Amino acid sequence: MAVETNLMRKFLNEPALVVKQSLAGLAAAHPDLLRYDAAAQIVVRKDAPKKGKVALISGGGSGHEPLHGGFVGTGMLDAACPGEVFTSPVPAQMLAATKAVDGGAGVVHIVKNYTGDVLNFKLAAEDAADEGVKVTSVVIDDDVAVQDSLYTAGRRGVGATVLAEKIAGAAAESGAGLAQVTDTVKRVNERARSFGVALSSCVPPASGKPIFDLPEGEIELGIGIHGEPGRKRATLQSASDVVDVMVDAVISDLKPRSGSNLLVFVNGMGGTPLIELYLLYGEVDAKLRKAGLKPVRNLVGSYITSLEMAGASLTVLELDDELTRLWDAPVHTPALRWGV
Amino acid sequence: MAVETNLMRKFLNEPALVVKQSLAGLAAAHPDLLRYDAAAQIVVRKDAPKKGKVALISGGGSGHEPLHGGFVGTGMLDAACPGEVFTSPVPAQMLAATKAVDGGAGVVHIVKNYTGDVLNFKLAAEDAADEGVKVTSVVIDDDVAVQDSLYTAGRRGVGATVLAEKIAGAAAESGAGLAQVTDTVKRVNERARSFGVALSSCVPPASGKPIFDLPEGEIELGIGIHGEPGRKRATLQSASDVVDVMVDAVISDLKPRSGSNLLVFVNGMGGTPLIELYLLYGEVDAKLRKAGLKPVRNLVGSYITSLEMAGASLTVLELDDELTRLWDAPVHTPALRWGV
Amino acid sequence: MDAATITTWMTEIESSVRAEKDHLVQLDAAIGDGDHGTNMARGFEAVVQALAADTGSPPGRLLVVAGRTLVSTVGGASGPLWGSALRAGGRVLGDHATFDGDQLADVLAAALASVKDLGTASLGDKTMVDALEPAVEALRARLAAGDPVDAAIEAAGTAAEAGMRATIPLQARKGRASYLGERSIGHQDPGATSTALIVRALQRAVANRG
Amino acid sequence: MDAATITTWMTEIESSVRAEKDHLVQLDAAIGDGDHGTNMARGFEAVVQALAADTGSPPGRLLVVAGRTLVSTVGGASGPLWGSALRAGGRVLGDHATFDGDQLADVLAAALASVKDLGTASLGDKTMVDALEPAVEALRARLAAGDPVDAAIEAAGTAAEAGMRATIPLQARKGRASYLGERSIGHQDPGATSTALIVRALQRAVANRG
Ligand SMILES: Nc1ncnc2c1ncn2[C@@H]1O[C@H](COP(=O)(O)OP(=O)(O)O)[C@@H](O)[C@H]1O
Ligand SMILES: Nc1ncnc2c1ncn2[C@@H]1O[C@H](COP(=O)(O)OP(=O)(O)O)[C@@H](O)[C@H]1O
Ligand SMILES: [Mg+2]
Ligand SMILES: [Mg+2]
Ligand SMILES: [Mg+2]
Ligand SMILES: [Mg+2]
Repeated sequence: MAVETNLMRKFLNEPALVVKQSLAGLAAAHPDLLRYDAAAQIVVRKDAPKKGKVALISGGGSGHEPLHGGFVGTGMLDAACPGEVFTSPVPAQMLAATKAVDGGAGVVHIVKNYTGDVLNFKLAAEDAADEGVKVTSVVIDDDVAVQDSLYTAGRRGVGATVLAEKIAGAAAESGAGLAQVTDTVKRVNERARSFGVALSSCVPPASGKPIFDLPEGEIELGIGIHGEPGRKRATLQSASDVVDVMVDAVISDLKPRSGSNLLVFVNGMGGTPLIELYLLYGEVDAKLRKAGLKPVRNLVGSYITSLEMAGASLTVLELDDELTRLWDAPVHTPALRWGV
Repeated sequence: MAVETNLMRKFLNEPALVVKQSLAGLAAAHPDLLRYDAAAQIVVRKDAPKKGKVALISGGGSGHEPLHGGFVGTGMLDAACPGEVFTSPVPAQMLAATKAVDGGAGVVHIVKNYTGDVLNFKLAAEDAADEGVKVTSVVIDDDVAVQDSLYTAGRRGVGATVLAEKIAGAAAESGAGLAQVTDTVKRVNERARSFGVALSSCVPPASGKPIFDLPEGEIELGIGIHGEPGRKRATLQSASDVVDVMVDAVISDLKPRSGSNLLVFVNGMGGTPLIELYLLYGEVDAKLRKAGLKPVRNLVGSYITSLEMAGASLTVLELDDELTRLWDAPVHTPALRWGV
Repeated sequence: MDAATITTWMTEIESSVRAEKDHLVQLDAAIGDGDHGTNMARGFEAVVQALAADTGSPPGRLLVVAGRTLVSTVGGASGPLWGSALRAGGRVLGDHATFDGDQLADVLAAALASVKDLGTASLGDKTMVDALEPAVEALRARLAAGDPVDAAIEAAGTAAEAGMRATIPLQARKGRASYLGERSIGHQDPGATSTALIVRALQRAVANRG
Repeated sequence: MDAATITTWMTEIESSVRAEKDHLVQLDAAIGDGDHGTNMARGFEAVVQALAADTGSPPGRLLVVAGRTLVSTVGGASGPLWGSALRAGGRVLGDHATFDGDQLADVLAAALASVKDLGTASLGDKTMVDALEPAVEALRARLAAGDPVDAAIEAAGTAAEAGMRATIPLQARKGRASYLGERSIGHQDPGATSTALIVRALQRAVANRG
C-alpha cells in the first residue's frame, strides 16, 4: 500500500478502503442529514422512509463526489448507492436502498447511462418489483460529446444528473406522485445537454496510475466523468476558445428557443479551482447572452467530478416556470443547500 | 501568452487578466448578492452601504478562492479587496472598499498576517481615518506551523479567517456595535488554530512554473496558502498518519478544555477532491472524540485555497454558546449559505 | 464431467484473471475506465470462496451460485453480464450430477444468449460477444463432427482468441469504448480478452477431469 | 544634482529590475511566494510613467510621487516599504531645485528610517534593511572622509551588495521567509537583492548628472 500511495498525490489509507472511509467521514460530518449503512454500502436520508413521499435514489461508481452521497437530504435524494471508484454499484446495494427509502408511494431510480449502471440498476429493479416495491427508472444521457444512435450504448449521463436530482427531489418533497416525479426527471434530461473537457487525467487509487497520459499543453475534448479519454485531443487553447467549443456543442444540440431562460451549470472535474471556474462562467454567460439567451440561474463549482482531474464541464438546462420553481425550492444536503 | 498557458493545466486567457476575469465571472453568477467594481478592483455587497450596520471588509492576494470575494453577502463580508495572485492588494483598494461599505457605524478590517497585507491595510486605515471613517483592524494569525515570537513576522493567517468572517459577519448583521464586532473577530482568532500540508506545489499564472517542486511521494508539512514551501518535507504517509500530525499540532497549541465543543474545518487547497477531504474529516472527527473533545460543528470543502495545489489544512475553533449561535446564524454568500 | 469440473473451471478462471489483471486493466484504460481487471479478479475471487463453502451441490447449482456471486460483487458491465450468463448456463443443467460435451455446449450457448439478451450486443460490436459467440459455434461444430470434447473445447479456445484479436480493428458500438467513437479502433476489447481466458480455463478444467 | 538625477535614477531602477525580474522571482520562490520580481517591475514601470507625466517638479516632489506610485501599484510587502521610503526621502528635499551629496545621504537615511519604522526589521533579519543600512552608512562615512559623491555612492553600492550576500546564511525573522524558519538559511533575500540594484542605479544616475 505504501508503494501505491507513493505513486499518488492523495490522502489515502488502504486504497481498497477509500470509498468506505470517505463515506464514513461524510456521515460523521452530516449526522443531521444522513446515515451511512456500511453493511449495505448505501447512504440514506436520516428520516427515511418518509410515509407517502415518492423516494429518489441514485448511484454509480465513486470518484464523482459530492455526487451522489453529497446530494442525500431534504429536497433531493433519499438514498445513494456508491460503487467502488469508477465501478457501478451492485444490485444488492440498489435493492437495499430502495427498500430503505420506500414510503409506499414508490421509488424512482435515477440512472446515469453507462452499461454497468444500467444493467445493475435493471437487475435491482427486477428484484425490487419481486418484493412488491413500485419502481420506475429514468436513464440520464445528456453528454453531447457522444454520438447517439440506436445501435450504440448511447450518450453518457453527466451534469444533468445533478440538476435532475435537485429538481425531481423538490417535486417529490412537494408531494408529487410517482408518475409526476418520474416525468420531471425525464423532462430535465430532455431539456439539458452537457460537454466536458480535461486538462489532465486522474489517478484511480486502486491502480495508482493515470488512466491516460495527457502532456501539458494538450486538452481532451468531450470527456466523461470516469477519466476516460475524450472524443479528440487538441492543443490547449485560451479559456474563451474552450468556452466557444463547449457552448457551441451544447447549444447546437439543445436548440433552445431564442430568448429562453437557462440554468447554466459550470462544473469542475475535481482538480480545477474556483478561480478558473468563475472565469469560465463569465465567458459562458457573456456568450449565451450574445446568442440571445438568458442565463437566469446558475451553479458554479465541483459537483460531479472525476477524482482530482483538472477540467470542467458545461451543462445547460432550458427552463420553464415549473422547473425554475422546483430549482428554487428549498434543498438541504451536504453539497447543495438553500432556502433552509 | 500561448506559451505561458501551455505550461499550465489551467483555463486561462491573458494571465495578467486572470483575477479581473474571474471576478467578472463571480459577479455575473451572483448579481443578487454582490457587484464587482472593476475600476477599484473590489467586490461589494449589493445592498452596501447598510445604514447603521458595522461593515466588514477583508482582502489579500488572489488565488485563495472562494476567499474573499465568495464570502461577500448577507451575514458575512460587506466587501473584498482582491490583489493580484498571491500579492496583497494596494491601499487604494481597501480605501475604496471601506468608503463603499461604511454605513456610519464603522468598518472592521480583517487582515491575514502577512507583512504585505498588514502594511497595505495599515496605510489604508490611516487614509480612511483621515477621511473620517471609523476603522478597526484585526490581524488573523492562526497557523501553528509558524513559530511565533516577538522578533519575527509571527504566524500566518489561514483557515481561521473564513470562520472569523462568518462569525463576525453574523454579529454585525445582528446589529452589534463596532467594538463588539471587532472583539468577535479577535475571539475567533484567539480560539482557533490551523495546520496545513501540501501534496503538490501550485503554478502561479504569471510565471507558469511551480513555486517549489515536490516529487511524488513527498509531502510538505506546515505550508501556508501562497504555495510557499512548508516547515519541513517528509515522505508521504497514510492519511491517518497525516491527520495525527495535523491534529496534534493544532490541539497541542490550542489546548482546548477537555470535553469542549469544537468547530472542525477540513479545508482543501484547491486540487484535492471532496472524496479525500471527507476521508480526512472522518479520521479527524474520530481522533478528536478519542481525545475527549466534541466536534459539534464542521465545514468540509475547499474554502481557502492555494490555486490548484493538492493538499489540505485543518482548523479547529473552540466554541462557546455565542460563537455557536453566530456560526449557525443565516448566511448568504456565493460560497457559504444556510438559514436563508 | 461433474461438479468438480465446474469448481476447477472457476479456480482456473480466478488464477488466470489474477495473473492477467494488469493487462486487462491496461486494455480497459485505453478504451474504457481501467477497472476490468480489478472487477473480474474481485468477482472470481468471491466465486471461488463461495464454491469452497458449497459442498455437494450439483454442477448446475454451482454455476448459478457463481453467477449470483458475480452479480453481487463485481458491479460494472461485466458483473451482470457474466453473472447472468453463468446463471443461465447453470439452469440448463438442472440438478443433474454429471454432464457431457453436448450439455456443456448448451451451457455456453445459454450463457451467450443471456449476454446478448441483457447487453443487446451483436457480433462485431467490440464486446465479449465477439469472443464468446465464435467459441460456442466452434464447440458445437466440432462435437457435431464427432470430435472428442477435449479437442472440441480446445478449438473453442482458439476461436475465442481469434475473436478477441478480431476486436482490434473494430469501432466499439457497446460499452464505454463506444464513447470514444473512432478512437476505439486499434485497441483490443478487454471483455473479449477475459472471455478468451474463461474459455481456456474451461479447457484446462475439462482436461483435468477425473 | 537635480530633478533629472531623480528621473534618471528611477529609469535606471526600472531597466535593471526588469532585466533581473526572473532572478528576483526565483529568489522569492525559494523562500517567499515568487512575486518579488513581478512586483518591483510593475511598480517602477508605473513610476517611470508617472514621472514622464510630471514636468518641472523639484526632485523631492518627484520622489514623493514615485513613492505614492509604488504604494498604489505594487502591493505585497515591498510596495508600502519602498513607497514610504521614497516618500520619506522626498520630504527631506522639500522644494529645493538641487541637492548635494550630504542631502542625498539624508534622503537615503530617511528612506532607511521609514522602512525600519514601518516594517520593524533590524539589521540581520534577512530583509532589504540588510542591504540598505550598510549602503547609507558607507555613503555617510565616505562623504565625511571628504570623498567625492561619485566615489561615496560607489562605495554605498559595494556595501549594499555585500549586505545582500550577507543575507544568505541568515535565518529570516521578518517577511514571508520567516515562515520557513531554518529552511530560509542558505538563500539570498530577494528584497536585499533588489535594494542593491536600486543603489547601483543611483550610482549610474549620479555619474550621468549634467
Ligand atoms: N452491452 C454490452 N454487451 C456485451 N458486453 C459488453 C457490453 N458493454 C460492455 N461489455 C463488455 O464489458 C467490458 C467492460 O467491462 P468492465 O470494465 O468490467 O465494466 P465497465 O465498462 O462498467 O467498467 C467491455 O470490454 C465489453 O467487452
Ligand atoms: N518587515 C519587513 N521589513 C523590511 N523588509 C521586509 C519586511 N518584510 C519583507 N521585507 C522585504 O520584502 C521582500 C519581499 O517582497 P515581495 O515579495 O515583493 O512582497 P511579498 O513578501 O508580500 O510577496 C523580502 O525579500 C524582504 O526583503
Ligand atoms: Mg467501470
Ligand atoms: Mg506576494
Ligand atoms: Mg471498465
Ligand atoms: Mg513575494
